[in-house]
Amino acid sequence: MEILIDIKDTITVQEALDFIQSPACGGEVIFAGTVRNHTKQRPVLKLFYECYEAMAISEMQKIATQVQERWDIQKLVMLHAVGDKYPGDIAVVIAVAAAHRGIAFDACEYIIDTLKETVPIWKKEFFADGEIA
Amino acid sequence: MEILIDIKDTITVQEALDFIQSPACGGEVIFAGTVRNHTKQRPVLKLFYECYEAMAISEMQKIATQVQERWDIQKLVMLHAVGDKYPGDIAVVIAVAAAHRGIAFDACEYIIDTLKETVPIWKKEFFADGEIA
Amino acid sequence: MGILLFGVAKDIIGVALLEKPAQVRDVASLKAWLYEAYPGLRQLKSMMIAVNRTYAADSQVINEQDEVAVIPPVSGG
Amino acid sequence: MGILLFGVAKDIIGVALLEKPAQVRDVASLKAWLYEAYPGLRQLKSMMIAVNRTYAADSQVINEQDEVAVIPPVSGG
Repeated sequence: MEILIDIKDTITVQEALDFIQSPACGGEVIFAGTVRNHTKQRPVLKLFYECYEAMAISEMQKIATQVQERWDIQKLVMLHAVGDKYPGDIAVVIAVAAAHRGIAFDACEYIIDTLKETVPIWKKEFFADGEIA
Repeated sequence: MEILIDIKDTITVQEALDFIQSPACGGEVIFAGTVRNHTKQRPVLKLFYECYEAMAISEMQKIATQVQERWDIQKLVMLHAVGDKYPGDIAVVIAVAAAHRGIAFDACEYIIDTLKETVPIWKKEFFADGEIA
Repeated sequence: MGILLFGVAKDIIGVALLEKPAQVRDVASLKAWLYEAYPGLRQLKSMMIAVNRTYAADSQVINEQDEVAVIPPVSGG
Repeated sequence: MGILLFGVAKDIIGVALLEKPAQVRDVASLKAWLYEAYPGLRQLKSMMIAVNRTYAADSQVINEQDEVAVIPPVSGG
């Protein structure tokens, strides 16, 4: 399995696609998490993502290892953005390529669910009403 | 729900992304089906996709209606390529945007599974050994 | 009225459009006639008939102005 | 040795790096000392400790050269 893991200011779906597309794989599943302009109906101005980078990379590698043990996946991408992010910006991209689409869906959903539980990244929400949470 | 359905010679993931990305949605799930360079270990030279276009568009619209009745999806894209397609080329793209990622995964997988069962599109495989199936 | 043929059904019959015999009045009699006239169709895993771009049950009546198509197993995606 | 602070834990304590008291020898005693010294941390839904970039159990010993971090509930993605 080929793996691309990165944490940086700006991430794109295209770089994930470029990494996973291969004539050997039939099914590619991509998840893109975008900054929403509201949280529970409250308008959001921006998010700020902070990261314990060395540990975050290590936890992302652990997820990749779990995926490799569990599913027959050929390529896997995990990208996370940090810093100020505005509505419409991409915060996270997960991409998986496999010969069969069912496992690509399962693996992609497992990765984003697990990343949100274990990877030490924190977001702060800046609301339009001035509150920060 | 905004819907983009198209059948044409060449499709890209980018046009699907351009359609679904919106600051109102937090989760986007994309499936891309690519032509593989082998089928059950036999090398494949190319595929040829044929389509009963008027009925295919109608069946794709039926799938969109089912999705709309079942899940709270904001945007939905179904693209299918026709004609000669070579290994690595994209044959199908499904993209879904929703406020919550779980339903985006469920809807995207439902759409590609159903498309493969009901939409009148046929592929012919041209193998490296000269056989056509 | 013509009957549209696609995919492997077109390959088996050798043409993309067939004339519908006058005695064929519904989907069941169309299928029976097709299997009789083109025995190669019996090797298909399934053969659906679409009437006016919709999958049709065996009981569905076929009128002269209907758009009728033979749908072998689909394989898109 | 310093203790790294992140997210809301950093906001509550007001600094990004804390000195570890000499009497703190394992994860359990680190947590007890943090809750005592910074009662605001008790409002966190969870507070994990990472030792050398790995989530650590309460029983884990902390050595002087270890990299130790306070991990409030994560919220990436």
